[in-house]
Formats: sequence, C-alpha cells, structure tokens
Amino acid sequence: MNLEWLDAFLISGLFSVVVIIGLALLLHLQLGLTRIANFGVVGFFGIGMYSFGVMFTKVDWPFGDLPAFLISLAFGTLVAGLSGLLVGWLIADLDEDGVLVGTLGFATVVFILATTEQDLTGGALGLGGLKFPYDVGTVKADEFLWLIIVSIVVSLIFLYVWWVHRTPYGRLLIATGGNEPLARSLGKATFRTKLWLFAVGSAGMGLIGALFGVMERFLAPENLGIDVTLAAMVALVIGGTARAWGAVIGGFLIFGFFDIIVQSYIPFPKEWYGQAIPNAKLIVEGLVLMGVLLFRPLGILGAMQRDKLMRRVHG
Amino acid sequence: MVSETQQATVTRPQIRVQNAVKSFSGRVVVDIDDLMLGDQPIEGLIGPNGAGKTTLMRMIMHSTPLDSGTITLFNANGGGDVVISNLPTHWMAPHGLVKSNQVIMDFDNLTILDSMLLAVSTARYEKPYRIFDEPRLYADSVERMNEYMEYFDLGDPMRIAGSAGEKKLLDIIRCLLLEPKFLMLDEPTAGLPEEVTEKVVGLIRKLADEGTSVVIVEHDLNVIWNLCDEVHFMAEGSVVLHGSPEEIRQNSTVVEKYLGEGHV
Amino acid sequence: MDLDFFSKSIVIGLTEHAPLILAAIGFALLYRLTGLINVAYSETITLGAYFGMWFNTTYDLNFYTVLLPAGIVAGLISVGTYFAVFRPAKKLNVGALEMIIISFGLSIVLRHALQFVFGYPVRFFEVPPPVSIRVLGVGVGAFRILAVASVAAVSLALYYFIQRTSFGLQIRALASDEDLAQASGIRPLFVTVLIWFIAGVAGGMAGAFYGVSSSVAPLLGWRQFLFIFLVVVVGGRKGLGGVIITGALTGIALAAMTLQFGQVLYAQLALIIAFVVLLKWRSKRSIETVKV
Amino acid sequence: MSETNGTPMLEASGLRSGYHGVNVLKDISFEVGNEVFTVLGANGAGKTTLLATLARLIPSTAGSISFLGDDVTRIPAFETAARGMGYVPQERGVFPDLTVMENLTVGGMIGERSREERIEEVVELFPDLGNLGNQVAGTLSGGESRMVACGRALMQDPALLLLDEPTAGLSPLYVDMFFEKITEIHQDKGVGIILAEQNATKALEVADRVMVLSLGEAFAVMDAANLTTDQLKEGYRI
Repeated sequence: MNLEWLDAFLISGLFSVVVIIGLALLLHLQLGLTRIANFGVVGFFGIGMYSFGVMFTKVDWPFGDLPAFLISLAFGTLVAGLSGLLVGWLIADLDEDGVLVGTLGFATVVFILATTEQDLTGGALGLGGLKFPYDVGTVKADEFLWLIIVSIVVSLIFLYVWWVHRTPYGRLLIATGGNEPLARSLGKATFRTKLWLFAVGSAGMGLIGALFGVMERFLAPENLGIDVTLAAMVALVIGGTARAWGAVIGGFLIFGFFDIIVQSYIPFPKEWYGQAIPNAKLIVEGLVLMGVLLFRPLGILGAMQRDKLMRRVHG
Repeated sequence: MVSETQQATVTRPQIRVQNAVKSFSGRVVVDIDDLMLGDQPIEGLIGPNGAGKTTLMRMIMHSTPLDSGTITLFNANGGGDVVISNLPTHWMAPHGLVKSNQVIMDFDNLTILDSMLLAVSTARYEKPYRIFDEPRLYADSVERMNEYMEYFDLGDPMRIAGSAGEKKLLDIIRCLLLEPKFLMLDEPTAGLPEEVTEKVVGLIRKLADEGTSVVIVEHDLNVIWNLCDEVHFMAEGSVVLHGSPEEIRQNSTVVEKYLGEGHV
Repeated sequence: MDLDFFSKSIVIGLTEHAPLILAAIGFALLYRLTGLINVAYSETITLGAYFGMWFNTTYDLNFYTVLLPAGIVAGLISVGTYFAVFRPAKKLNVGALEMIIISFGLSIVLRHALQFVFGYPVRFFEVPPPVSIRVLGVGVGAFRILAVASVAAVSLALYYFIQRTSFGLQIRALASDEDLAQASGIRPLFVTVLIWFIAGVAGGMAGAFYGVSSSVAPLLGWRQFLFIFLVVVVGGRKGLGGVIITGALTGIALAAMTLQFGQVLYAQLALIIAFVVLLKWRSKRSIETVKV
Repeated sequence: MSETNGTPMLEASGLRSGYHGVNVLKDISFEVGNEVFTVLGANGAGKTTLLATLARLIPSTAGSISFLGDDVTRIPAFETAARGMGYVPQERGVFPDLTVMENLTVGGMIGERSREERIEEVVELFPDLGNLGNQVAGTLSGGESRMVACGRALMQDPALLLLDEPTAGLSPLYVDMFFEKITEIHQDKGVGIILAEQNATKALEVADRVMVLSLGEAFAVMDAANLTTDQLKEGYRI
C-alpha cells in the first residue's frame, strides 16, 4: 500500500478524534438522555484497556494471535461492563453528588490499581507488548488500517445510539432523565434501567479503551488522566448533549481543530509544542465547556426535537 | 348510574389500609386503624388542611414509606390479593394501581405521543437490545391513544404539551392508558378549563361503570358532591366519617372541622 | 496490632492529613449553603499553595507570614469565580447537573492557566530543614507539629466564626432555609460573598500547608479533591463538627492502612470503596419522600 | 364592604400568582389597615399563596402590592422585611438547624432597638421559650416551633405581621393560647396582622375584618361581625 500522501500526524489525530467521538456517544446515552453525569468515563475506558492488555500479553495463548486478540478484547469489554454494573448499583439511586463521588472514585480506583499491581500492569513503568492482530507491511499502513477498523466500530456505536432514540428503550431513558419519580409511578423500574445503561455504556467505553490501547502499544497510568473524561464531555456538550449527532459534530469540531489543524499544520514555534500548546488546549476545552453550558446549554444542535423525530417515525 | 345487578357481577378491586402510621419529625400525619377503599365505584376523600389526604395517597403508592402498618390490594390485576405496602413504587402500575398527580408533572423532552407510548409500553419492550419494537408498540396501541386524543381534542400529538392545563390533562391520560383497576386522582380538575373538567368527569364515570375503583381527592367540593358515591372525611390523620355525599355534607362534624365549632 | 500501631496511626494521620480538615471545612461551607458541588475548589487549594510559595520565595518571607496572604488571595479568587461564573449561572437558571460540569470546566481552566503564570516545573517553598521531635514515640518533623497546631487553630477560629458570631449566624440561617432567611431580612448576596471568601481562605491555607509539606504542582488540589468531597458528603450532615471529626478519622484511617498495607495507594483505595459503600448503605436507609 | 381606618398599611390590587404556570390567585384586591385582617378559606383556596406573594417569596404574575405607601411589587423579600413586614410561613417557620435563641437572634438583625430588650419582650409573650433557648429548633414540638416562628418574626419589630395558619395541627390548648396572643400582639404592640385561617370560628373572634377566599377568588371582604354562616358555607362549598 502506498501511503505517502498520508501524514502520520493525521492518522493519530483522526484516531484520537474517533476515539473521543466513541466515548462521547456512549456518554450521550448517560448524560444526554438519562441525565447521569458520569465523571468516571476514563475509569471504564482504562479498565477495558488494561484488562485487554493484561489478558493479551500475560497469558500464554496456545493458539494464534487473532483468536487471542479477540478473546482478550471480549474479556476487556466484559470486565468494563461488569464494573459498570457494580458502579451503577452503587450510585443509581444516589443524587448528583453521589454520582460524582462514585464515578470519580471509580476512575481513581482504576488509576490506583494500574499503578500498584505491577506484576500485571507494569505499574508506573507501563505495560508493553501490545500489537495489531495483523501485519500489512509498514507501521503506517498498520495504523491506517486500525484507524479504519476503529472508525467502523465507532460508526456502529453511532448507529446504535442514533437508533435508540427511535425505540421504547430510548424513550424510557429520556423519561428517566426527565422525571424519574413520574416514570416510576408509571410502572417503570428506573433503578434497573440505569443499571443496564451503566453496564452497556461501560462495556462500550471499555471496548474503546482496549482499541485505543492497541494503537498506543504501550499502556501507562498517564493514559488514565481526567482529560479523557473531559474530552468526551467537551465533545458532547459543544455538539449538543441531547442529540446523537452532537458527539460527532463536537468531536470533529474541537478535537479535529486542535489535534489535527493546530497541532499538525499551524507552524507554531517548536518549543510551544512541549507544554504550551497542550496546556492551552485544555484551557480552551474548559472554557468551551463553561461557555456552552452557560450560554447555549444544549450545544450547537440544540434541543432534542422529539416532535420532528416522532413525525418521521410515526407520521 | 350502574344498576344493582350489574354492580353485583363486577368484582371491584379494593384497598385495605390497616394500622397505617406515618409521622414527619415526630408529628403524626396519618394514623389509620382500618380503612377500606373501593366499596363503591367512585369515592371521595376530603378533609381540612393537614388532614393527611395527600400523604395517605402517597403511602398507598409507596412513594412515602410507612412507619408501620399494612396496605393490601384485593383483586389486583390477575385477581389475587397483594400486600402493596412492601412493594416499591414501580410495582403499583403493573398491579393496576395508578395515581394522578396534584402538581403539574411532565417529562421535559417527550412529546404528547411519547408520553402516551411510554405509558402503554411495558418492560418487555424496554430492553437495550430490543431495538426494533417501536412499530409493533405503536400498532398495538394506536387505537387506544387515538380514542383519547379525539375525545379530548388534543390536536397534533407530535409536540410537547404546552400549557399547564394540557400537562395536567396529559398526566390523567397517561394514568388512564395504564388501564388502571384502582385509580386515585389527586385534585384532577385543578387548573383545567371547565369543559375539559366535564370531559374528565365523564370519563371517570365511564371507567367506574366498567369496574375500576376510583378515589378522588379534590378541593372543589362541588366536584365531590356531584361525582362521588361515597365520601370519606379525614381529619387529623384519620378517617372520622364515611357516608353518602348528602350525609357528609349535612354532618355537623364536617362543618365543625372545616369552619370551627361555633358554626355548627 | 498493639498500642504502638495506634499511636503511630494517630500521630501520622493527624500530622500528615491536617490540611484535609481545613480544606473540608471550606468546601463544606460552600456545599451546605449553596448546595453547589464546586469541583474548582480544588484549584482554590492549588492557588493557595502557589501564592504561598510565590510570596515565600519572592519576598523571602517565613511560612507563617505568607499563610494568611495566601489564604486571602485564594479567597478573593474564589469570590471572583463566584461573580464571573456561578452567579451568572444561577441567574441563567443552570441546572444542578450542568453546574457541576461548569465547575469542572472552571477547574480545568484554572489548573492550566496557572501554569502559564507560574511556569511548568514543580516548585517548592523555601523553608528551613525540619527538626524532628518524638511524639508518642513517633518521630515527626517539628514543622508538621506546628502545621497541625495552626490547622487546629484556624479550624477552631473558623468554627467559632461560624457558630458564634453574627455573620456566622446569618450564614447558617441562609443555609438552613433560604426563603425564611430572606423573609427575616438577611441579604443573600452579602452573605453568599462572605461564604465564598471564607471557603476560599480555608482552601488557600490548606493548599499552603499541602504545598509546604511536599511540593507545589498543578495537580496538588485535584489529588485531594476526592477525599475532601468524600469527607464532606459523609460527615457534612452533622454540621462543621461532623466534617472536622470525619476529616480527622479519615486522616488516621489513611495512616493506619498505609502502615498496614505498606502502600499509600492501597489505603486510598480501601477508603474510597468504604466511603462509596457507606453512601449507598445510607441512601438505602433513608428513602426520601418524593412528590408523586 | 367596609373601609380600613385611616391610610391602609398594605394594599393589593389585581393580584395574580401561582406555581408552574397555574394561577392559584385570580385577581385579588384588598386593603389592610392597622387591624387584624383574617383570610378564610378551605384548603386549596390560595391562602398560603397569597401570604407568600405578599411576603415577596412568590413572584406575582400580575397586579401590584403597596406597603406603607410604597410600591413593593418588585422589591426583594429581605427588603420588605427590613421595611417592617414580618412573615410566619405555615409549616417551615423556623430554621431547623439553629437553636431557639439563634432563631430569635436572626429575627433581631433588623431594627434599631437592643436585641436583649426584644428577646425579653418575646419571652414575656411566650414564657415557654425562656427554657428552650439552647434547643435545636428542628427538635421542637409543633406548638413550640410555632412560638419560635412567631417570636422570630416579632423580633423584627414588624409593622405588619403575616401569619399563615399558626394553629394548624396544634392541640386545642395551644390554639386558644395562640389566638389570645394574636389579640395581645395587635392591641399591646400596635402591630397590624394578616391572619390566614381555615378554622373560621376562632379566627372570627379576633378579626376586625375578614376576606373569604374561594378557589383563588375573593368571595367576600367585610367586617368580621357581618359574615354569616351561610356565606361561609358557600365560600367553602360545603
């Protein structure tokens, strides 16, 4: 494959945009529809990434790379889903402060475990040995193929999230977020609904974490900073929490802009790239988050517009 | 009105409240020895401020937990008897027990149609993996929904309910779509225009004729006098009188509790 | 486990985690009055550490001289954030959930903006090397003892201010019932500004203590935030006294578990889990009445 | 309809207000002088909404309120309090986290006179409060907390006191005591009183003038002595 036309920065930039969109889409189900502010996105992302990484590199697999890879991937997703179930059970009937404590606490727990369990995770030194389940020649080609694969996965997640708006399940999520006591009085088991939402959402975040880990090739606790949660939240909020397209638009807009255009194509002085630009990027993300929520709380796309949707579905 | 013979064939669900006590920060708000609701098709629950009417309804729905006592639903959906005071709120509707809300309650982002579909949908449809069920749900329930929409002249259902009155009405419609066997209405007509109130009252009568037990709390006593077959009068946390509207209206205790002793 | 273990845990716990109590008092004031979970409070702490360090190194001032100025600057910044962000947000009717996310955004902005001001490298206070004294058979830096004493003094002063003075009474009245407080003639704006200032001062001083006992870095406050928050959520129901006691117990528990497991992270892990489970258990027991 | 003596203390005209877009009060107008003005009505009639609107805790959607000659329709609650309006809400009349003495002190933050003097007067009026000074108000009995609420409002040295069902849910002993105190507050201290009550008999004993609210509308405004039982029953729809 001749990939000379393709810039390596562009691949990694696009990859991070796709990963953030994936996380933001899952966050949309929790925050946008059900109004649960999950501040532990990075925890589920991280536990999926590490479970996959440990399973893949530490187990002596009797068969080829691809089956081992897929089994590990499934394992990472499962572990993330189960931890989502556990966290969901702990916090689903708590109020906003309980949710913040629980999800933030979970992210911290994952970070701590990644640091302390050196036998498994390599601790602060990191865990190497991850690789693509294929080899198509150059590193660049491998990465490009992986970008395509992950884009497909995220597209499927998008399709599901987009479609959920058109299902009784999606309606229940919106109702639970809008007025939980009222939903309960209509016979809806809102606690169980939130539990499942957390399990499914977390499994998805774990899967994305594992896929991200493959591209990184080397897992370290630095990957588990709060900026991952921030990124997903910013992408979702700027695009619009209430709409499925919000995550996609927000992701491209802010991270496409920063990770691709600013970091790769604008000729800033060399010494800025070390700290000034990443630092400025986070400041901008924070400002965007505040500004949007203050002055246009529903983001670029605005309100949910169920009226138009219902007309399209049942009109 | 229902004839005697008809009434005998219908088995109405009833609710029995026994030894139910609820107090808030040391003050007893509800204390009921033994109360049977649902003997008559439509029963009213009235009483002066602080008598505990709303609290009693919430206790029955278990959105306010009891300090002690039991509440039993006889002839629940499916015919059996269920002790409902141990059950969480979301189990009431499946047992056929439904309550409308006193204050305006609505879902922020859901259209009128959504609200109705939410009410008719069951847990079976609402699983994260059941993603192709919407058309079936709609087809199964469109007739029932249309009935209400036409009856109340709701207009376009694919919009979010606007006025407070419309939201209040939607709240009642949601309750009716749940096909209640035992329906409690907390001030159903407050905030509704007169012609809508009449339609709601008509529907309540029809529902009661078909075998649903209805209990109404209402501040506009004219509604109670006109609509109810029996009235329970509550004061200071317990039911002190039962009787026909005429009996209650003429009873000196009622006048005394509302107005004070000198006006008997 | 013997007496030695307990005395060690208590001494280490109180000396190392004394600033936690101070920070938690400030956070609890904000949380109880405004119902606001201000994630950016962690940056108030960080800024206290940075300004303390800056006064200390620039003007060659002793730590105790810079403590109050650092607190006051942090308090002013805290009031600034109220006027710049939280007050407009309240006027725009921003929901509780959005408010948390906004404060999260503010936290990120402040944390990274301060690096443009103070530079990227980790900074240190310039204080004389500690002299060790033995307390209950445990060797502790003299400075730490002083720190505990001053945290105790500041905490008590705050406690006195809140519980015994007229301003403190207004603060508690407003926290207890905002409508009734207004009907009693209390000016909410004045009292609210006062709260933000005091909370900021407490946080800033806590930050200075954190900073002087290790280093001054952008993540200083954020690393403590979860524990401060947990202490306030779990202990805050019983007023400031509950916060102080929960804070002290948390410090001791952290120290004890660190001694036991030989790893501070495990101690934190156990504590986070314990607190969240406690919250869950408490919510099960107190089912609130809902208006349906 | 009877007139107030001299210039009115409080004047409401065309008042509308409510919650969630439902107007509970529908176009209410009345005047209150230095008197005991009683608002009667069954539950749901809008008594609580009326008093909270007058105290500026619920915004009015239409109409105006003037207090001691000034238009107060748009000014904040703490400002009307400072101008001499005392308000005792129906149930949450005390700061539950503060002690009895602190509750009284909060009330005493406005006004010129010495706080000790005022506390003495309040304790003179409600002797039971003397022994309860350090008890946390949230743990008081219903009657005690109602006394604290009243005392707190009196500490403000109000010109006009709004009392929302001060005796609801109290034992008869307390009820009698409270109505005596209401007369005492009005006659000895010269404080104008607006009293919202459901129990007409007791309220009419102390009232100079009365307004019957019926589902948000003023049904009758007249001298208390002229109100007939039939009018009351009609207003209550019994």
